[in-house]
Amino acid sequence: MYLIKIYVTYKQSILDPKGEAVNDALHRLGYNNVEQVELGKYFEIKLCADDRPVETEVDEMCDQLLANVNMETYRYEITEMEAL
Amino acid sequence: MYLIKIYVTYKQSILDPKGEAVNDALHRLGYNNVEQVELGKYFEIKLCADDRPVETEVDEMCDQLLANVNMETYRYEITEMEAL
Amino acid sequence: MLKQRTLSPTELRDSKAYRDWGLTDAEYRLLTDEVLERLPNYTEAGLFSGMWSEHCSYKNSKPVLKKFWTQGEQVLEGPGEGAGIIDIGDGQAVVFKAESHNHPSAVEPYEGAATGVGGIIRDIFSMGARPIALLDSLRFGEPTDAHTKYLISQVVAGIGGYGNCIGIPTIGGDTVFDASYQKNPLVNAMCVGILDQADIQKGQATGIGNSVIYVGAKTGRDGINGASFASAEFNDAKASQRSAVQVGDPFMEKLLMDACLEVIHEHQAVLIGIQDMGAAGLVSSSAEMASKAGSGLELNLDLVPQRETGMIPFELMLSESQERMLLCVKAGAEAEIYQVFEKYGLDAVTIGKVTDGHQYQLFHHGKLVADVPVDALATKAPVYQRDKKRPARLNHQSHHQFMPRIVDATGALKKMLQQPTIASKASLYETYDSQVQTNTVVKPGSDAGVIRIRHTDKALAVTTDVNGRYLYLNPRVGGEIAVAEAARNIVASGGLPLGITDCLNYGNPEKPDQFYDLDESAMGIARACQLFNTPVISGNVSLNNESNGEAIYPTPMIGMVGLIKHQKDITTSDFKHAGDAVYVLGTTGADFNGTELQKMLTGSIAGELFDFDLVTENRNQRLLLAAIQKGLVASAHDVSEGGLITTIAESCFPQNLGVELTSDLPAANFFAETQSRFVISVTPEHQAAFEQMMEPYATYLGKVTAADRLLVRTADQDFDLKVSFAKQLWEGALPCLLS
Amino acid sequence: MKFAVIVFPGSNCDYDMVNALRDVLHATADLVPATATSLAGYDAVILPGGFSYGDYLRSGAIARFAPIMAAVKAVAATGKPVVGICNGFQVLTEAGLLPGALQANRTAKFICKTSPLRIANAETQFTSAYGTTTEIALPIAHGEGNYYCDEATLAELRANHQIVFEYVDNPNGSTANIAGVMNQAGNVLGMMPHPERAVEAILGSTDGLGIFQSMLTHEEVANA
Ligand SMILES: Nc1ncnc2c1ncn2[C@@H]1O[C@H](COP(=O)(O)OP(=O)(O)O)[C@@H](O)[C@H]1O
Ligand SMILES: [Mg+2]
Repeated sequence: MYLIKIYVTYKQSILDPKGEAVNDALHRLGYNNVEQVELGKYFEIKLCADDRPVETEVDEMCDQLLANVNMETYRYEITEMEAL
Repeated sequence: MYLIKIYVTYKQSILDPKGEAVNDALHRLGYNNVEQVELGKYFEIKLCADDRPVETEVDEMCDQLLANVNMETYRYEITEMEAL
Repeated sequence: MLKQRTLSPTELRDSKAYRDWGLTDAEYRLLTDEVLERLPNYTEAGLFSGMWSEHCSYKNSKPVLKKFWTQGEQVLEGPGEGAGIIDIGDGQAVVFKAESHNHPSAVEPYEGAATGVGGIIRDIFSMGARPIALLDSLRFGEPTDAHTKYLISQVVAGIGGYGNCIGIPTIGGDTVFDASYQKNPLVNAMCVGILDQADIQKGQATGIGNSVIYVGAKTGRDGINGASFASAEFNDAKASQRSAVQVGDPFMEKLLMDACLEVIHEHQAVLIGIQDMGAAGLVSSSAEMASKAGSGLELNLDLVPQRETGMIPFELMLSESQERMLLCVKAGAEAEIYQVFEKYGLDAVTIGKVTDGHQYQLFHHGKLVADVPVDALATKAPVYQRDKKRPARLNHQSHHQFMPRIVDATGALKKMLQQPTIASKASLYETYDSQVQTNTVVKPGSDAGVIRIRHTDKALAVTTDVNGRYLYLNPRVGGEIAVAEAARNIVASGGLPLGITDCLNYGNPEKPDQFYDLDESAMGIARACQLFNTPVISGNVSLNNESNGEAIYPTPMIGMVGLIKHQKDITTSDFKHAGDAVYVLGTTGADFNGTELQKMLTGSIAGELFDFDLVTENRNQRLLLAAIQKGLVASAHDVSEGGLITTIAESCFPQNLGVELTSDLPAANFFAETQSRFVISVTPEHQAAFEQMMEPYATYLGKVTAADRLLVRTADQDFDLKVSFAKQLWEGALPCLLS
Repeated sequence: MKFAVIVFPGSNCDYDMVNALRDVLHATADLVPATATSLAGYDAVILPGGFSYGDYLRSGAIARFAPIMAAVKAVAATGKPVVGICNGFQVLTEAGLLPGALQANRTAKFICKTSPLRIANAETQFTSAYGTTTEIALPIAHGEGNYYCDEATLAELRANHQIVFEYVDNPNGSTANIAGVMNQAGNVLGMMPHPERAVEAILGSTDGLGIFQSMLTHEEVANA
């Protein structure tokens, strides 16, 4: 079993209204030292190994579904979990 | 300047409907070896140091705004960025 | 930040880099040899590439659009402005328009659909109207493969995401599934607004020295040159071009809408013009405003609010960042306007002014970076009269009609109710807030959506319709039917059709047989509009809906608005009480080519389209409307895809009522899609008056019952099944397919 | 009774609420911007539906810090009625004026339809006018209406009869079918369904009237 942590964020130039909203809210709360906020998605996926390399599968999942490569980028970390 | 990466996820006992939806979608795409998906939020915040310890500030931001401690937990990493 | 490299005028000419922006060599030559009589610099060529795109200039479709019927005493503003306007009496008017976002939705379905909705809303409030309703017209491939399912869920989520957040109810639309749209989904959105005629705005910039004010979101590098992107044909090899993705911010748009309406209502004296920034962003909005007024314009790009650093003029002018508007305001009154926007927390910045003469001049970092005649941009785009050739598919050997053999009528009905195009769309439209603003009288699920007009006895009925299959078999008649069907939905709801908007979704007009479809169907639409007295007051063209050379069915979406004079006339499609009499108005023929039944039984559609008579259609519609206005009608439902039996079943479902009907038609004909028909129910006390009025055009079929049974005795077999079971199949089909 | 309807940036049911109160219930109602800091002179406060600040982080999370919220808390503390509808409910939970939290619907989708509800507590200042009616139907329209609270909180809610409305067919996955709850004192109510959308027959239902009528009656009695 693998634990995969995937981080999906917007590419440069893409508007991030969510990040902006949080940024503004933090400023209103007095955190004026906040320069920028980006708000992305964080996936934790548990996956059983099968006959294909895990990286290949994760890349595929991200490209197909978890990220829209036209506007998002992703990175991930794979850790092997002890059998349960 | 600091880069703070914050991960907000649901507490253990709480159902994650969006994660479930992604889990189902992955199964429909044929990734039947996916066991579980959790979908959280991922913040990247750029922050200038001020007179208070960065950790204190980040904890505060999370408790006040970025996470709802009734149902979410968070963790974060702080890295110091080179001056620009 | 990387410094953008721009090309010198001669480099641009020699490298032909303008081709990447959608300008052809001939268009570039037109620019250098006739319009400018010199080489354009990088920025200038960019401006022209945006303004001369199909999206902005209608260069391929202008000759076609000229054929439309746009007259009518009710028309206050026809095509040309942001949206059309129709008089509804009492000093009020209705404003509406539709917009396609097909290409963006294919690339990024959630944001593509969302920004489509956002864009059409701006068109409406820029006219001074308060948006009161949204509709969405969707075409997808068969919902069987994973990608199509993903598109459906994301497009629907995007439409809901925007409309729900901004607080405009989505009260109607239509959803069709056909392999023809597999690679080219259609996402058309329509917005309806209402205004006091005194508040009508124009997108113009007049008065030398007056200020041009930019309001709303900051400009970023999103969707640069989206207009020419939207006008380009898709093909897998061009994947790298697919970067024109914008993210919508409905929260920002809500603030922008409220602020603009406040300016329009409370600062009329100083507001000269207002226009949304849509396709080709800043250049399109500003050049059009100046051109309409015959003015010159000067903009200082350093003042444009920018989200990113290092943007060059080309990017600033062609960015399609969303949620932005341009205002022209009397010199000296800027502060008054700023104050309004400040209250909403929005940027409002004077970026230029109206100038003497007719030049369009841009300054950046103190340098003049573009200097071209305003009209060259806004009105001198080439216009192409494309070649037209009758497509081979229309050359039929015979008038052969598909003749279905139905051996198990009930079984066929069960199957029909589960066809994705026929099945209930509730699982889609229930994700749309259809009630916010608390004016929705008829929610999605009946024929047209109905919105009451507060503090009056009036209401508006709205619908979108088109059956691309009919157009595929006969573009001209199919075009007539599209308008007729829309009108039928309005009339069945108790409304008098007022006018239409459209989205003309077609393939590549440079191919003569594709152009034939466009041109012929426009003629059909024009004829029907004239007959129904429903002028075209706005619309939108989406060409090149092809992938790898294969075009979609010709699909001119018709969005129609009707006026319900008295709220008591509002009529819905569901049977109301057991004991009511059921009639069909109009005659039923053996018309099967292009029907849902043909597709269900043979897997495709073929043959020559059945006959259609606009005069009969019009007569039946007038008859029904008169009966409704006399208070004789309990329910009315137009007969469309799936035929009479589908229509009857749909009328049973909402109140869980049954029917017991008898007909001398064969069972198969209950699936025929003969046009000009309605299923009507009438309470016993009104039967005599109704029959007298309808004689000889309506046929009595039987009664509504309280039993859980749909029973129709035909000449050869019975349709006989439980209403509850039929309803389950109809409601469950789409959720099942999409899960 | 004078109502204050709070307008957060992004509220979109604010006018619907005011229209219902003024046109149908003939009550006095003002729109009060979230930037205001006082609610002096008002007898009741309503936080309407919508998407405050876009709801881009979590519903209600940002609105909770709006300037007006201190005044809302003060009003709640004096025992005057405070009602949060839909997004207003989300704001009240985020602000700690009501227990629990609202998460994404179980279907992970927005749901707009009419939902049958049980009146779980008919003896509140928000439900007394329903008399012997035990079931009503109100429109719902939300993406994050799935009420969550932990076991201990639920036990407390039950013990104190704080559950006011329950879904009959739980469309969103709420804990214990909860559609509306009030605070222990019984003067702060939060509910996901929209009563202001059900006050005119032409719009399909008048089942929402009872909530406002209850409030008006309660005040009359209190003032008598
Ligand atoms: N995408 C959609 N958005 C909103 N409402 C829709 C959508 N698709 C279908 N509907 C609604 O479902 C009902 C049935 O649609 P349709 O079968 O197209 O009706 P008709 O054949 O009478 O035009 C209508 O009320 C329509 O508005
Ligand atoms: Mg219909």
